[in-house]
Amino acid sequence: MSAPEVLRVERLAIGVRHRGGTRGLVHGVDLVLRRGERAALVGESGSGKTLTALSISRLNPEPTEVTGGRVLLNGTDLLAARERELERIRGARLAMIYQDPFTCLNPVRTIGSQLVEAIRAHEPLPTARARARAVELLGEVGVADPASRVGDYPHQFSGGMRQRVMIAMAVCRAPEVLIADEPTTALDVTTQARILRLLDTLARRHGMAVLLITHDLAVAAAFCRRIEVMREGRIVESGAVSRVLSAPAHAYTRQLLGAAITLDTGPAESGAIEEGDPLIEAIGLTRVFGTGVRAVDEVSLAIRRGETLGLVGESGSGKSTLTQLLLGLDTPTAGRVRYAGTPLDPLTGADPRQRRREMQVVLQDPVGSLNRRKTVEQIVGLPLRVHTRMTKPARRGRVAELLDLVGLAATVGTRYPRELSGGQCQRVNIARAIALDPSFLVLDEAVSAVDVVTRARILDLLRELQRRLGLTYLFVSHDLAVVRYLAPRLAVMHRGRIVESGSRERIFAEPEHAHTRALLAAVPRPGVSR
Amino acid sequence: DSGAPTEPAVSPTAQAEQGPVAEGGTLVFGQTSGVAQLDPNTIASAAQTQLQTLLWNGLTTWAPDNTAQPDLAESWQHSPDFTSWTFNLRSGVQYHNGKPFTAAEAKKNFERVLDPEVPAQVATKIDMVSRVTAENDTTLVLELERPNPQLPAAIVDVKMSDVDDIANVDRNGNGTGPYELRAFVPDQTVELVRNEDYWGERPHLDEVTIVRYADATAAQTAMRSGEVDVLAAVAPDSAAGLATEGRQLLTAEEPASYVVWELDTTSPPFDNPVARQALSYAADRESMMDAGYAGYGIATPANVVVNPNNEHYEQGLPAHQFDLDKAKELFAEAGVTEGSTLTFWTKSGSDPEWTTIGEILQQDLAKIGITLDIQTAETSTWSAKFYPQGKRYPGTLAANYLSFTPLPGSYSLAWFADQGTCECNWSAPAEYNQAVATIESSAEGPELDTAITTAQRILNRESPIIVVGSTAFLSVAQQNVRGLWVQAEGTVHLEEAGFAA
Amino acid sequence: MIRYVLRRLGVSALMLLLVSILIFVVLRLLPGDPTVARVGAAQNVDPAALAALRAELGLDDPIPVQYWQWIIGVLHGELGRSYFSQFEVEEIIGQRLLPTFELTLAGMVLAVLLALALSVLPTVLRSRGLGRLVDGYTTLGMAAPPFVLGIVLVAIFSVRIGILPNEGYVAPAENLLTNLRALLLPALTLGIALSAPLIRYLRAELSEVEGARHVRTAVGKGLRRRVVVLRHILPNAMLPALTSLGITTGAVLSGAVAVEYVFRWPGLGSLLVDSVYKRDYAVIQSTVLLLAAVFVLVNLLVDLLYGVLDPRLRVGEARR
Amino acid sequence: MTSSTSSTAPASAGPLLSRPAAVASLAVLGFLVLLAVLAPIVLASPTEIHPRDAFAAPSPAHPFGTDELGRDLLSRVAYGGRISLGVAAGATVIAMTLGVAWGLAAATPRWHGEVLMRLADAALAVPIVLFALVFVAALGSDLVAMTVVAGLLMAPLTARIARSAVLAELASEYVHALRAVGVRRVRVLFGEVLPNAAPALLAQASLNLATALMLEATLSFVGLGVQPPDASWGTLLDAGYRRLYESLWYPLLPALLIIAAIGALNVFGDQLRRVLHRGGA
Ligand SMILES: Nc1ncnc2c1ncn2[C@@H]1O[C@H](COP(=O)(O)OP(=O)(O)OP(=O)(O)O)[C@@H](O)[C@H]1O
Ligand SMILES: Nc1ncnc2c1ncn2[C@@H]1O[C@H](COP(=O)(O)OP(=O)(O)OP(=O)(O)O)[C@@H](O)[C@H]1O
Ligand SMILES: [Mg+2]
Ligand SMILES: [Mg+2]
Ligand code: NI
Repeated sequence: MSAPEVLRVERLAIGVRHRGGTRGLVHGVDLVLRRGERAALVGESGSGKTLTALSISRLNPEPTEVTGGRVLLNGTDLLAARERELERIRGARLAMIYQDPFTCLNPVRTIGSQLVEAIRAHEPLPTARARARAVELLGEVGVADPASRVGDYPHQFSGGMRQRVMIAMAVCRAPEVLIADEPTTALDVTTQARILRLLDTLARRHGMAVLLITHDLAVAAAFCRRIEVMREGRIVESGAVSRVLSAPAHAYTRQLLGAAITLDTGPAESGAIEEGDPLIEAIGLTRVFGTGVRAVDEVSLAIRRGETLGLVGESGSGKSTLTQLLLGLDTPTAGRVRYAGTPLDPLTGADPRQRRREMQVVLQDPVGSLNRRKTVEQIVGLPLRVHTRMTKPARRGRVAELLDLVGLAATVGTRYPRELSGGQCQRVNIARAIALDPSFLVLDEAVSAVDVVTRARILDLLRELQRRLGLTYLFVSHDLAVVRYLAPRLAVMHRGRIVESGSRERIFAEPEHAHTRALLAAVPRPGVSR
Repeated sequence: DSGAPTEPAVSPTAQAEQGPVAEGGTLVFGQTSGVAQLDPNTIASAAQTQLQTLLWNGLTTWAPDNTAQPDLAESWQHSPDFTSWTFNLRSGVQYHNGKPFTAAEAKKNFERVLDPEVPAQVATKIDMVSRVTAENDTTLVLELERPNPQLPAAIVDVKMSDVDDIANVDRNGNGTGPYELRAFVPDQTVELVRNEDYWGERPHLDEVTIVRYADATAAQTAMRSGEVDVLAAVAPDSAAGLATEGRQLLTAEEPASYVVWELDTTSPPFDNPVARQALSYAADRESMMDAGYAGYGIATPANVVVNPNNEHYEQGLPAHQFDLDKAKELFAEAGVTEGSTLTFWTKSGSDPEWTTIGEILQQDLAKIGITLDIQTAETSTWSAKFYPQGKRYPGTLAANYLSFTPLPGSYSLAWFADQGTCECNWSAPAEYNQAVATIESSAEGPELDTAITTAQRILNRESPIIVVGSTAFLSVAQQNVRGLWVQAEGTVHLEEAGFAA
Repeated sequence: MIRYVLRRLGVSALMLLLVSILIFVVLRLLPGDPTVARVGAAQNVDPAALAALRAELGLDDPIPVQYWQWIIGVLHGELGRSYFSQFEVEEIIGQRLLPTFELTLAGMVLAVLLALALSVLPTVLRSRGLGRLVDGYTTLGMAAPPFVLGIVLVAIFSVRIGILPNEGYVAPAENLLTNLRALLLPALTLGIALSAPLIRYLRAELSEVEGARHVRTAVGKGLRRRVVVLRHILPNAMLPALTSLGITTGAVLSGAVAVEYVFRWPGLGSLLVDSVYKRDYAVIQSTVLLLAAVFVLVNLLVDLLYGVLDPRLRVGEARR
Repeated sequence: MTSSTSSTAPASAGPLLSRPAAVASLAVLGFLVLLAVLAPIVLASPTEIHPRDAFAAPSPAHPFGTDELGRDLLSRVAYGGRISLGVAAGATVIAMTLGVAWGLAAATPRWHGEVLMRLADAALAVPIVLFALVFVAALGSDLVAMTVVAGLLMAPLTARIARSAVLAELASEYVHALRAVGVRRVRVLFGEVLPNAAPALLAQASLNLATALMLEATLSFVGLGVQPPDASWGTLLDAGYRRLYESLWYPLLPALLIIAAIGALNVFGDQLRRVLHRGGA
């Protein structure tokens, strides 16, 4: 434990400017990272993890501001440093992986150019060499066929792929300190393992210190030596992972541990599945993009009323594209979708409005899916306004109820999306999706960014809804434990195809496809007994 | 608001300063309307008249004293009854394209002008010509169906061009004049260079460029910055300010232009001479000349298109002195009672003075309970309302500006007669037509004087149009410009211009 | 892509047809008469001669016949003859094309350069003071009518200081230096007038993009402020500004009229206005068609460019 | 969670009034409006002529001198404001109503959207001056004609701006989400997209007001002004411009007021847009 300190955060306080004053969000956080050390920051969604991380390199968004404390990088106070100096430090000595991979890349420039830029930012490498390095990096983070994808634009990448681009960007200079804000939320377990390995190698080789923000205690346990638990803007417990996870001191930590879902957790009991025609049915769905990428390839599947189908597969395998096709938000290159027996076609459909009401979705991009100029209350209230004749007060009440259901305080209602944390945005999306008691709900990585306590609460809510209303779910997630917990039937996607499907028992017990086996093998388990 | 009329701050002259003239140089002549085409016998705008003596010659030309002087004709004789005229033409004259100019060429030009299909303005001045004969290369005989003692003056504006090639006149400006065409961009510039083969005295300037400014302020700016040497038709109220720093203010010796309000004498209320008279009495001409023309104009309370300084002006005409009470009375008599509305029809974008004097009338009429509705329209719409002759425009005063040749030239008076083209649609009494016929056919003498007096008396009494004042175009030349002079209707003669040596 | 371009071309052609009909009909509905204007409101032309002139110019034919003759001529590259001068319309337009092209191009380039410099600089320097100054400039630039602006510049540079000519177009082939000197003031006037709205637009977009998350990423990479602005803020902000630039061409052509007027610049703008005053339909209709064609073409280019520059809009790839 | 109340509703006047620039522009606009409203009470008659006092220099009786007929320039300009501001407001209302409806209709991906857009393009392709001249000649000159003409002239551009703003919004992810939620297209357009496009539209409205003032000046220049003896800022500027060298005062005052009004409008529009923007990132 004698490695030198590289990063020291002292009594960091962050607030948001508000009506002439400031309202505190983070209240005096202390953190220390030594050379090569890896620490995890876990905690409640909305507790201030991202803000803390951003403030370290002074990238906290307007109108938040650091109201006190110091951030010392090798003894220099970053909070007092000149902008010019920060430019030299950022990316080179202190790098960051951002939580929201969808909006963090410049949409009008290619992945390659953005990577090259990061590589060349602090060293005048010839462009050709930087480009070669970019391709290499993409390969290292597991993007297939990196040489041909380096010229793609962000929107042509899947959520997980974008996250990996960001990771590549952050590690390209092997910084002294890496702050990784939920770097694997959108990644399947195999890719997650690969990324963690990559970070591990870098940390060892270059003595890189890593602050890992995550909701996944298993990941924290597997990767980190120390852990900090955060709640409501304060660090409530900190210490060695082994100690904290085995003998938690704070009630909240205990709560966290109790709520974690692992492969050992007993699956939730599921509601009755109706016999008869499937509610939704895909026949030979294919989607080929202009770039030639065959994202969905001859996929056929059927989901019955009241059923929960878990869709898993590695990042970029076509899960999101498939959900878009099922919902009629994208047009298939070939194949058909039938919903409750009628073809899903905007022109021939019987009552598209009614069907829309029945089919709801939580998109993978939690921030972008929210109208940035509307308050949460307006966003959640909109489906009610459109589809029901509720009075304004009634709607208000229902919105408050919905927010409460997903674990958000009623006061969140008056805020705008950019004033929310990642997990809070995700929950707003869920609240909106369930507002109308739909019959079919697509959840694309819907709980990936929330802490385990909240997640457990939401999963309970989903189950409860299904029980009460006979809801049908398509649950897309990289978190196999969660999928196993919730979905009695699973489909595994690989390179645009469904390579395997069946009951959870069968798939987890005797996976047929090599890819499925690889997935299962990669699931991290908390290496500590409780 | 009465008192002595304002004296103009700077008095204009008709001739530029005299003195030795250098050879060479380029003179830039600016004006605010553009030259749209070059055919000298079918002129499209007043702007074009600048070219009349530069590119072209007629058989005769104007002298500063408003007499016709020899030009391509060296001399002429007429029969005692003025019905046959023989012109002796110069020999050895060539068009710019090298083709010799002969009597046969002159005949072609006359015949073209007289062709009813050709919209030649000068046609009405020579419509008594019945036969044109080229006796030999240098003798041209014009035979008239009515006597015309003023014929040499009437043909000044029949300019000689190569009629056989008239289809290309915009490209070559073919004439016999002292300058020839180098370039022509319609409405923008006409560039002329010295005609080295000119039959007359060698022109002083190497080049003359006629340029067009879109608005008076831009033109004034150019004058002040020295970009332009001569600026034509400057607004009266800016003349004094511009004629400083040695710049010369020029205007005609005896202006023969008038600010008028044309009326439709065939529709009510102005079909009644009393209404027209009432209007004439309601016009505060002095104030209008002051406010609209900065004192560079003479009020014409006699309501005739004759400059009060002209020797033929009838001094004894009853003046329609500004008198609102009388106007009110006369209006009432003609059925224009309190609460009536009249329309003042004027141009927008140019000639703002017209609107200014309209506003004075508006104020005065308001005092006697009559509303004057001032309406402005751009030039084409403006002219289409009352032009050509025969249009009906009841209750409307069409502001206009008329240019004539001074008396004893018959044109100003003939314009009102039955064969004239006055847009007032006035059917002149027989006595008036008689008088005009006499003026047209008489040489100097008591007969002519009486006829002129008679015509003026009838105009004063009948007031077919309202003549507000006699004004003239004002031009400004830089200090070093020499040899310019201004013709009665305003054209600046550049043919002998040059720069001070 | 090819199909898209072809379709856009077809649509553009159709649009021009629309413009041609529109302008043709509108013109003939105007009060005023070309023949009257042709002979001037001279006080003495026989109405018979006017009638003869009307017949000669083909103004007596029914409107559809006149239109047909014109449009057939246009397709053959023959635009007819001016009612006034004897020049063919294509020759008249030819005389005026180069000056207008020169002026508008110079004005546009100046405007874009000014706009880029003045909008980017305060952003790069994060200088509020400079930003205010630029805002003041745009406010003034947008508020001052071009002819006022022109006169002010002339008053300063030509009359007061006397270093620049305020007028006098000389063909570049004749004397390039004089041409450029004469071009300076009118181009500056046009440039200033056009830059103001562009700057306003750009600055608004810049401040919007400034807050985007990808900018945070760029800053986090440790890029210099200049690089962040030039590569991550400006390109994204310029996309919407591009459309406004396309639309601006119309304004440029209109604005050129005023500028051409004040500076005695023999361009298409003043040709158009003069021709309207004279009711020289032959010249108006073809000039308008030409200007419309330029406008359509520029906007077509902008649209295509937009598709090229914004990968999300590249045809056939967007998820809709 | 301890997180408590948060941002205020975007449209309230509070944040606007806390911005000095907004207050200053409002003050200027307020002053101009007040000047126009109070003109009859405090100022001399704008139409009474005294030809002998033409082009008088500023004096206590005529703080900004007199015009070519000896009328008090200050009161002419003050009265002119009533006309100019009225025309600008009227024209903007026309342009915004027509333009936004047009732009929204044109934002549909169907063929009629395309046709509508091309129509706007066609209108934009013809230089504004030409249309102005044509309208002048066809409609004659009066206040209503001028308002309508200015409004019509600005409509196509407004339509294009409205359309592109709407299209940009339609392309964003939240619209995707809304469509998934099953919100009807019309509702998305009017309830979500349009309010989001409001900053762009507001900016356009303020631009339109400014343009209308400018157009008013331009139309006066080509002759579609108000009829004498009334005068708008545009006609006064025009008249003054023609007499620039006789009396510098003449064009100065209307020019200053036009510039002040347009400037204040632009600044105010900008501030309004920024305040509304608080609601977005
Ligand atoms: N720009 C902002 N303006 C106002 N409040 C904000 C802003 N950004 C974040 N907040 C608030 O600050 C608190 C902390 O947010 P932060 O993003 O740090 O949470 P987090 O711990 O990262 O949560 P999650 O796990 O859900 O991402 C939250 O309550 C959030 O609503
Ligand atoms: N608009 C697009 N244009 C081109 N290629 C696309 C586009 N959208 C997605 N792709 C490609 O399609 C493939 C599947 O993407 P999809 O988003 O469906 O993956 P996913 O399974 O949801 O992955 P993740 O778990 O990372 O979100 C990827 O290779 C991606 O790059
Ligand atoms: Mg976070
Ligand atoms: Mg996905
Ligand atoms: Ni809380």
